[in-house]
Amino acid sequence: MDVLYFAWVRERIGLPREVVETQAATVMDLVEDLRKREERYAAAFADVTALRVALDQQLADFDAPLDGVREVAFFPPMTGG
Amino acid sequence: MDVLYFAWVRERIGLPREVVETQAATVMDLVEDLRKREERYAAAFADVTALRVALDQQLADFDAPLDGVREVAFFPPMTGG
Amino acid sequence: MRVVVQDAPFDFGQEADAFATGHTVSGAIVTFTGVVRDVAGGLKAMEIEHYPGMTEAALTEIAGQAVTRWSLEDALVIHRYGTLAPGEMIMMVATAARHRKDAFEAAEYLMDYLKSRAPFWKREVTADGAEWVAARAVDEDALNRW
Amino acid sequence: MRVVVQDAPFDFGQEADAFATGHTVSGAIVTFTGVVRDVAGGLKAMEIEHYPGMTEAALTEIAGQAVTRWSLEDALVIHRYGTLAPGEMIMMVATAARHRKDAFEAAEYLMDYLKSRAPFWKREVTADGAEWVAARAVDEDALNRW
Repeated sequence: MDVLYFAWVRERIGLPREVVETQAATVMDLVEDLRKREERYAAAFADVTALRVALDQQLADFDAPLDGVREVAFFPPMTGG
Repeated sequence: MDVLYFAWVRERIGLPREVVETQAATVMDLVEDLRKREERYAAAFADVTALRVALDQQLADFDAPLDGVREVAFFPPMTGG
Repeated sequence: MRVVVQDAPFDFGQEADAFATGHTVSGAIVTFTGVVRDVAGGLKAMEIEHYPGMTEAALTEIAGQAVTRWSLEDALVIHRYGTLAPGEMIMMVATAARHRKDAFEAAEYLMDYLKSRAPFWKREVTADGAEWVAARAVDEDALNRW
Repeated sequence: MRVVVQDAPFDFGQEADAFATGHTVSGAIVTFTGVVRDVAGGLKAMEIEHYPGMTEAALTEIAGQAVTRWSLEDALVIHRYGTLAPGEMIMMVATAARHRKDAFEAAEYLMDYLKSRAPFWKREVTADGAEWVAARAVDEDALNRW
């Protein structure tokens, strides 16, 4: 599964994207897996209410299932316009 | 006093402006004077709720006094924009 | 703030660009443009009559009120009169503010007042003759929200 | 309907004019333009990051919803990414409708959704360093009216 990071999530984790092997059933399960990896992941995912997630480029909730999903992206609330 | 007519008021009366000698105290008094002149005036001023009036280029009410007013204009509701 | 009343066409792109450029305090620029439309088909021309002198005064007052009420950095009103063909631009307004809400509201206010309080009268010319455009109750009602 | 995501500057006057020209059914054209503003003073640049692929899809969906909901004849969204200087234009939207109320509402809807639902992130660069722009609660709340 491709996992992408944007804005300060990308900066804290230190990379824009990576391939993650996971058995996580939901986005929140994936977040738990990532938090355990290293301090920089724990820091980036400390408060998920400050984050947004997209599954295959569609905004989703953190309890959404990951069945069939190829691309997960984490980022802060958007500031377009 | 200069009296101006615009849009279909101008068309019905048949002229864009004229000088009117009047003792009218209010706009409505002036309207009554004009109505008595000729049929084309009576037709133009038949229904004053369909008209608007400006005194010295400021929108006003039909019961407004004419003291010191130099220019009166009659016209239908405006359709700008 | 600039108010222009003219019979000549105006260059919308150039006016919009000139207005939007150079306002570094304002993050939000809104423009509105009114175009002669031929909804029913068969419109030959739109004739616009106005009240010289009062028109400029009324537009200046309306624009000034918008600038004050929404703390605009700038406002622009251009309105044509005379004979216009379908597709021609009748008028434009532009507003510059720090935040988009103010720029949008001020532009809507300008349009609502300009529609019903600036001395312009439109007449549509078709093959069947010419007819004065009637004021719409919905336009008069629009003023109540301000 | 056209959606453009690019790092290059766009010509606002030319885009606005091209959009406004040739829509004879639409009497009302609204544009909104967002400009990099330097309110506090000292802003060196605005950096805009985005999510290639998702950005275009999100903007296309938002614009499509606006076209349907307000029966627009046309809609345009242009949004830049990359490094912009103060005074540069970040983005523009344009809407074409028969009546001004629809054109205004659709443009505000586009802006409200684009602010909070299109994957862009802004960072302000000053002499003191760079800081991500925080999303504002007022922008999220603005979505509730639609």
